[in-house]
Amino acid sequence: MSETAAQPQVETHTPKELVRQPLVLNNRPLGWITEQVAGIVEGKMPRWWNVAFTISFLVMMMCFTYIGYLILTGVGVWGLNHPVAWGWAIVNFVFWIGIGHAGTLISAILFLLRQKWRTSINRTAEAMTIFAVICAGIFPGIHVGRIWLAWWLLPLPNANSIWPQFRSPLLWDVFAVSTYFTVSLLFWYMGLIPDLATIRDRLRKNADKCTTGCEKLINKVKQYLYGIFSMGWIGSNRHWRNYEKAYLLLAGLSTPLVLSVHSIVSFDFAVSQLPGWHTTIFPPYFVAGAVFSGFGMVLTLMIPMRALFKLEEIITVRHLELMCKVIMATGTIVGYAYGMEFFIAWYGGNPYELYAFKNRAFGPYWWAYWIMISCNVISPQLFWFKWSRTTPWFIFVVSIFVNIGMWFERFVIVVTSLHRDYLPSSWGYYSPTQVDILTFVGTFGLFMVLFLLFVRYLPSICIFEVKGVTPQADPHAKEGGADKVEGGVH
Amino acid sequence: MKTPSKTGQIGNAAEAQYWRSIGESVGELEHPDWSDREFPEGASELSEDFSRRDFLKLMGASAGLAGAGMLGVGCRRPEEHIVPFGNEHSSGQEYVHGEPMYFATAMPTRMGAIPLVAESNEGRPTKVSGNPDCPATKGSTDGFAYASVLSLYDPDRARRYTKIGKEMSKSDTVLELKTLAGKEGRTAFLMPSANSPSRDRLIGKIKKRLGENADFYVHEAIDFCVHQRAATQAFGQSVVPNWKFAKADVVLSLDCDFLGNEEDSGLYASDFAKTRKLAKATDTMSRLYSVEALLTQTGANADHRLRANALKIGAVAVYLSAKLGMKTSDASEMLIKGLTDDQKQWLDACIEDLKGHKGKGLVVAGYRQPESVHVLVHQINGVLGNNGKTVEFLPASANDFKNLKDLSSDLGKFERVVNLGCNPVYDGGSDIDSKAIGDKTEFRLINFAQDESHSDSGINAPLAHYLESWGDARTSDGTIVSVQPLIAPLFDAMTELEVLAVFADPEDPQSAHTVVKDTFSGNDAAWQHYLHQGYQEGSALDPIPVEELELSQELPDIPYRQVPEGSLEVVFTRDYSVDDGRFANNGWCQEVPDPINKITWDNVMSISRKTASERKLNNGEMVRLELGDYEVEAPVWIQPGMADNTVSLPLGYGRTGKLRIANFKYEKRPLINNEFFGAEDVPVGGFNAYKVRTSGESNITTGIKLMSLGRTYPLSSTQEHWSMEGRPIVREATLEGFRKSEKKRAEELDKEGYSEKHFFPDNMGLGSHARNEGKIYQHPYKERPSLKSDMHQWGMSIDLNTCNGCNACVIACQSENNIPIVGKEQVAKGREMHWLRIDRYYTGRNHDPKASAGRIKDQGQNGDDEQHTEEWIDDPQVVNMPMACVHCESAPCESVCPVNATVHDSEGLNIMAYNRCVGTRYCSNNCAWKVRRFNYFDYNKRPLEKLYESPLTKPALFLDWLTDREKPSKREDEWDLLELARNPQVSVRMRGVMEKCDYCSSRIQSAKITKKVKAGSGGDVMLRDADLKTACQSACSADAITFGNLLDKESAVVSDKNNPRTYETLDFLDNGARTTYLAKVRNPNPKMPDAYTEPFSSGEYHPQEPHGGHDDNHAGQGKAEGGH
Amino acid sequence: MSNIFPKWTNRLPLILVVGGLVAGACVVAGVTYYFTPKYTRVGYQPIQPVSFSHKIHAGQMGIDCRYCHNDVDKSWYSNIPSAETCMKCHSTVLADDPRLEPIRRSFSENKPVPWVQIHKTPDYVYFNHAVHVNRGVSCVKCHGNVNEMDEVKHAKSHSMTFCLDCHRNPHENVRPQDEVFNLDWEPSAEWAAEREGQALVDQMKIRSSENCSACHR
Amino acid sequence: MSKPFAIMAEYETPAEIMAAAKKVHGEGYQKWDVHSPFPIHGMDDVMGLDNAKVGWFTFFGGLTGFVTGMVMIYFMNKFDYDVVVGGKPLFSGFYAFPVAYEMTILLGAFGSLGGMFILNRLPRHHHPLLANARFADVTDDKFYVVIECEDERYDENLTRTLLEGTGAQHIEMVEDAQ
Repeated sequence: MSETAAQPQVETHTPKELVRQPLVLNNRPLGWITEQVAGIVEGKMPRWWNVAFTISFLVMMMCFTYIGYLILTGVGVWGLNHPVAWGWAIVNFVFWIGIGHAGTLISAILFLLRQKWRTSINRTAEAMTIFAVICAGIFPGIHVGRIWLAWWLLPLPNANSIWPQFRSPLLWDVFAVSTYFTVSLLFWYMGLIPDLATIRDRLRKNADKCTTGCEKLINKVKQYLYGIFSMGWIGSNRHWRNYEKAYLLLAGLSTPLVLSVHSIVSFDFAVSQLPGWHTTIFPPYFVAGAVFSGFGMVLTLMIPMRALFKLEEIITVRHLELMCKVIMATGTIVGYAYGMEFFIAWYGGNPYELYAFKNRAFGPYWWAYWIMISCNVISPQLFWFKWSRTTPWFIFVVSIFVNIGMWFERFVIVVTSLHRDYLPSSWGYYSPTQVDILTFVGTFGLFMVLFLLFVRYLPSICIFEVKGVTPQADPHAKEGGADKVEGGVH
Repeated sequence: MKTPSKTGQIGNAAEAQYWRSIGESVGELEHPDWSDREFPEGASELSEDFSRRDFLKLMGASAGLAGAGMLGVGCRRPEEHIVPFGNEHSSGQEYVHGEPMYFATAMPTRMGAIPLVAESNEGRPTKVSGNPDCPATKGSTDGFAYASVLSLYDPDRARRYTKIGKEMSKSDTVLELKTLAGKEGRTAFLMPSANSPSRDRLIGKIKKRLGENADFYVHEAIDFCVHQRAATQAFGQSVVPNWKFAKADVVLSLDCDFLGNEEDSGLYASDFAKTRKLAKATDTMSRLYSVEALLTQTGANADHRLRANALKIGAVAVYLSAKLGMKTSDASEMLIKGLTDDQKQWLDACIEDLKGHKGKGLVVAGYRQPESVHVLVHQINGVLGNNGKTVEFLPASANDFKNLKDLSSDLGKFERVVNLGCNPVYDGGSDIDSKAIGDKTEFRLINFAQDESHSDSGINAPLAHYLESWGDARTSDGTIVSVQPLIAPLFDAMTELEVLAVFADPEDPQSAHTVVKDTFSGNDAAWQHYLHQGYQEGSALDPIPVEELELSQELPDIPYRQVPEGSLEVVFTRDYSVDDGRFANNGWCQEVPDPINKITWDNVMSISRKTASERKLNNGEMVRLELGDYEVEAPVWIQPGMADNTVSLPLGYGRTGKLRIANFKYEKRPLINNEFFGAEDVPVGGFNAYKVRTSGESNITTGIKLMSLGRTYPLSSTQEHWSMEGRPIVREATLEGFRKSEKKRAEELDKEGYSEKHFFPDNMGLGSHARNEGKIYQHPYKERPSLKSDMHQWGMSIDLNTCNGCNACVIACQSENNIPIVGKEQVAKGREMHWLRIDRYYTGRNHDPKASAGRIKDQGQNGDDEQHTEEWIDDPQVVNMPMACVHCESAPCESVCPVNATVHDSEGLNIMAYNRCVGTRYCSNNCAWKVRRFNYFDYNKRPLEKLYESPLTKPALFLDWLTDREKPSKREDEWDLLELARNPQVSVRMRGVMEKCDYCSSRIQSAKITKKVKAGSGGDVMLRDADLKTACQSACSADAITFGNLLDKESAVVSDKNNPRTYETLDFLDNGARTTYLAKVRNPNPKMPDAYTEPFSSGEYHPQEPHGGHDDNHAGQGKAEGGH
Repeated sequence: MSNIFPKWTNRLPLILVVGGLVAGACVVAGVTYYFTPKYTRVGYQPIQPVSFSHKIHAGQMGIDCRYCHNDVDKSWYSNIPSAETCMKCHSTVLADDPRLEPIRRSFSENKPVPWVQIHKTPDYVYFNHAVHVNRGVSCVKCHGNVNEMDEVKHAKSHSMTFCLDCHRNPHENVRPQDEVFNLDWEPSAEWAAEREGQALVDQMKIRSSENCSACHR
Repeated sequence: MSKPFAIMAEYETPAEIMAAAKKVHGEGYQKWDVHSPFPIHGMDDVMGLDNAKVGWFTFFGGLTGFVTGMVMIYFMNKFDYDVVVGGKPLFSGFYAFPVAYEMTILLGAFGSLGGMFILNRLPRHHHPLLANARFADVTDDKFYVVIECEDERYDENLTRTLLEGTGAQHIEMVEDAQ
């Protein structure tokens, strides 16, 4: 995609429809951006934040209560049984991991592709990634029968001389998910350093304005905290040079990481020999699905956020539209994958495989399958229409559908494949219990608590990067080289 | 992970409430920390030469050493000397602490006994198996025998002597009993049926002493004595028939479930199986015809099966006799008219076959049929020349006991009743005034503390289990077997013989031991020998030569009874799982799936599809069944293969006494439910069919009314789907097909046509065949040969032709491997723990699974919802397949385990190291056979109703938990008893751990150790067939399971693997299963109207073209013409 | 306005990194040493109710192990002798010694002597004494030189690693069957040179079993 | 007590500071720097800085990760305790790859971030510039050229003149408070 800076004098010569919307509307000065974003962190939180936080916190506590019950009682409190030994826990794990993919994808892949529109959304998306991975990480942990021994999955030397078994995709998962979490955290943190410095400096400037002792103390504590985490950043160009290089390298590492993580998650299924799981298309299909669901979740979070914090000029409709296009593209890939699975099941001539797919669509879980198809394949096709890509409330609704559909996709894969496999004698049926359902609901509480804390205490938009893509950031602007920075195909 | 006690343990008298600990002197043993032991342990008893004192100290020392007991359970040794069974395990050895001992004993049954070898660990009987040396049965058993061990430790067993509700001691009770025996007035003895020489002798003595003042009544709800009565009637002298299925080439069963719920079914299964084993194409096999109303195990294994109402069986017999040229009467013409033309044609062809096998055929009638039908069958066998050949007649003592109905009418004549273990209130029948009998009962031996007949009037005395009793019995061939106790009665209970001995001689009653010894009447050495081997040599009765028998030629009077138009007939039947209710409080029996309908924890009223649709009844629907003045509410089960207009009511359920397994109740759980909100009530325990059953010859009756109650009853079935879906899982051929050329046979049996052909595995799954060729990597056995043992490679072969689905292996496995029961609700969720299950599939003529595959089949509460409306289930063929871990060489479960908890050992075993398992359950998902079982809860620790409990659901538990973290999950008081049934050789798995069949790894290890200890520094350490049997293998009367060392060319398993019928399930997955199956072969008679050229499963199967695609339906012959 | 962080904080990161590495190394070393059976089990030497000396009985007097532990070659379990066994000699020898009072009391009152257990395998391990001592594995391999101990102590770690060390290298650990109960036997120079151990392994057909199923079932 | 640390000139736009940096570089200063709220495209060339060295850290981090992963798996699953698992080879690069790959990325990422910190001599919480009130705008919307007093070419007057010639709004000395 190419982007053209919209200079007034150029505009007159360019057909209107070819003119790109600027990434920050209304030609705002740099200081305005700082004020706008850092202001959220410094200001008092609105009432809705407190309400939302309280609710989220309670929901999160419910989640922990159910997890406590699970650990004290046994995995049997879930609806699992013998053909279906993995249920909601694994569905939720894959679901959250999938959501966690948009963040790093937006940050890393779009960075490598020089998609400058990423700057307004990458911070939030990365935060979402980290929180989603936290939510995801809970499930494989608690789903094991003896959670207190889960550390046996780590390759630690021990007096038993026994090691983990590295042929297991679950162990790959351990490495992939923990690496993904760590690298995402590093990547996110690295991006935060200059912005934390911004807040540190603003606190420094505002220290004099503090009147009461309490305010002064808070200012001081915050200065220390933001100071420590900003690592003494002074915006030096010699630092920027290494910083940008490191950021580029991290992006370069994160991109294959993103692709590998969901590929490895898909190996949990693809490496098995279960009809419906044993499918070579899974890695790309899962990655596309992850991107799809991740962007869905980014939109779900960002549309209310930009309205609530009045960030429409930074997170513009153009940003939303571009994300809708990604959703449409990945949704189509996912739809293709669904079709391809069926085709191969038929063409491959394995009756077990064919039955597994027939059973998905027309077996006892037909409803899950058709919810998945409607939400994942049909609903994103609405984005062919410009109106639907540019109407935030509508996008919001579709993004919710995408989230639902992607959850059901994992449900369909995990449960319908397991419940009827090779021997009809062991066929069964799985339905979740209260504990299954409310634990999953509870993770949304955890997610929202983390997210609300994030918007409360950290700049939710990458200030320095947004500044970097404004027209006035172009050092050649006054020398007439307007197009050099923003324009051109990279 | 905890194991059952390995160290012997001394009891603490202060805490052992149910029985005295071993010597009161050690009772005060200190009680230090025992937190890491899971449950108390029994101390041992000894063989004779071991000094009691030394033993006590030994036990004490080990107790102190190990840290002493949590809850003392000292099992007293019996006072009389018992003699260990002589086999290689312990032959001639003294008691060695920690090593199991084996004793020969026998489980008495109604008409005989099953000779057993019982294993005792530290004084606790933990496992039985058939006594292979006993010529009467040669080791055959049934599932009930295996389950009986658990009944010994039943926490609901009676444990107190009471008089009018007041507790007293055993010695006082004996005094009371002596007084009773000396009292004036007539005494009626109400006894269960038994075939015991000692009992007969005592009865004789009592009759002699009391004369008219004593009369004996025998009550059994299921009356197997009909065989003897009918034979006696037919031959005019007291004889009992003894079927010799091993000699029969053609068998016709008239409602006779000799493979299932006839007594001695284990023996019959064993004999019958001998005629069904095919090692090569030229071998012959027998043919089984079955005419029956219910789908029984026998019918399920029949080559030809005719559905007929149970009432019509008499007509069938009459028709056959007419066809054989026996004289008929007008009445018989009437009967014959009741048969349809189809039925007549079927019978015509069948009788031709029987005629062609004179002297080699056998017609048998089942216990449900009236005496007259049995008499006619004897006559038919007479005409066919079978008497004396395939059925022998043994002399029998006249069985002239009166029954409960007689007692009820004679009651006025008696001053008192002495009840020796009957429960007439429960199973007496609806027309018996059991209460009146109960009121007159002055002494009763009670099995359960509070069963239905419980009353505080008179004296109650706990009845001893056979594993704690002295006794004897005659098996069906007359062999006298000894019943010797392995453990002193847990609750100081009494045996029947002890009570009778008091009545025989109130002045100086003999002990049961003396009674039995006196009956034996041999010298001490002979007695020792008798106890040692468990049977009296040469005591088998000689059959009466057929020439000496005079067969009555008079046509028996078979009543003309028809199912009235628009009505239904009712068939009461012995339940496959709980017998007549005697095993209802046995968790293993409750949880073992019914061999036919696979339902656990409940009985169901089975009806046919057609009857159900006529009456608009759904599967699981509750109906009220009215029969005369009586009624019962029962769930409907649409059973494939049921005769139309027949209703079956299995007996033995619906217990109302304080039997906490049979009468199990789930606590309401406010927080956690399967349904999202709202507590679900899960009723357990079935319905009591005795409520509508009258006494006497009342197994079949008519005149019922059914009324739907409009609600559905939740049933827990272990197999919800009936069809094999056209998959080549159980492979079958007709005998003719099997005899075709090898190539043809391969085509017929190798169903996974699109995969590499290895129907005839070139070398039996030894990991050395072509499996590795053309692959990018080598099997590690090849890559590093040191990882593969060159001495032992284990393998198993299961013969689907002889397996009849009897479940004995399932219970034996449960007993051997400490497999917990999980309760009805958990079974409903699909969490049963049986390592070995028996899959049962129905296949239908002209059934095309493809036609219905992919149709929306909603999941009902009781399984897949639409299968029971499909027509093909009316006359299905049935296949059974025992399924446990098949020990794949390239095991898919192993490669997905992240912690190396399930791996291969060098001998080809797929091992579960429980203590390494973290419980990801991935292995289960990746197992194509779904044979892995996960401990979703602490099934071994928690009572069934408390599985979902935690401090978070019951805050009071939180305080307990703070003080004692084990407490919330501890069993309560007497439930600990059940833990004594555990096998100390196998770990007890905790929650969160996966488990599965390990080929009885503990037995393999024990056998290897025994062999190595014997070998010393020598090298004779390779195990042979004789050294080792798996639990299921030793349980299989039909000899369907062979297990052994594949590297031992002389082992049975190697020859089975070379059997042309061998195939591997799901072989296209190329996992290399070590358990292979021998394909089932059916032997249809081509002249029969329902003949088939290939088994129905072949018709369902649609061969798949290698390249898949469009028109792949042209191969398989006899494929379905359109679906339904 | 001034720096809120003093100048020394600039050195802090390096200190933290180095300090963290050192601390981590210490923790690893500590856990490896203190939290493994080699430390937690070896040396355990409880006070027994009777100060029975293996050194005197097994060492100086040369009583065979099996005189008291008479089931060791028959059962998985090596029994602790009852007081009766002690009294076989001590009814005459040291018949009135006050140190033997618990034994005499046990003998007369039928009460066990509360010995304290020293060697204990977890419940999930099925160790079998009989198969080891009948197949050339000496007591000393697992219990150390008990014949030199006054009070018995835990001499070897009995960790899974410990078991595996022997199971992986049987030829280094077997001895002639008649030397099994001779705790002082040491392989001679020729023994090693002649590869006698390997010969024994071959003769007895010992397979070095690292199978899980060998011990866990 | 404090001593002069550097001379600092403030600019409003990237273009201004670009020009200024060009001049300062042209004068041959070594110990000087440009401070900006965001990285300015082309500034490295103007300042005459060569390619950043972070990549080496990433490379060696990643290499370590990959080798560690492979060796660890070889050691654990083939060398130290060889167990027959699922008929799969004792060691194969295929099954070891996912883990080794993740380790590559993990240690590569540590290398990148760590390398950045090491090369930048960060974290450095105490810095004379951080004590400067005016400099606080560097993370907002102002641009600075800072020439350290320790530079060989530094001369208080000449340098100030030079900076004044670049059109700086504001020039001041930064003190290093001890």
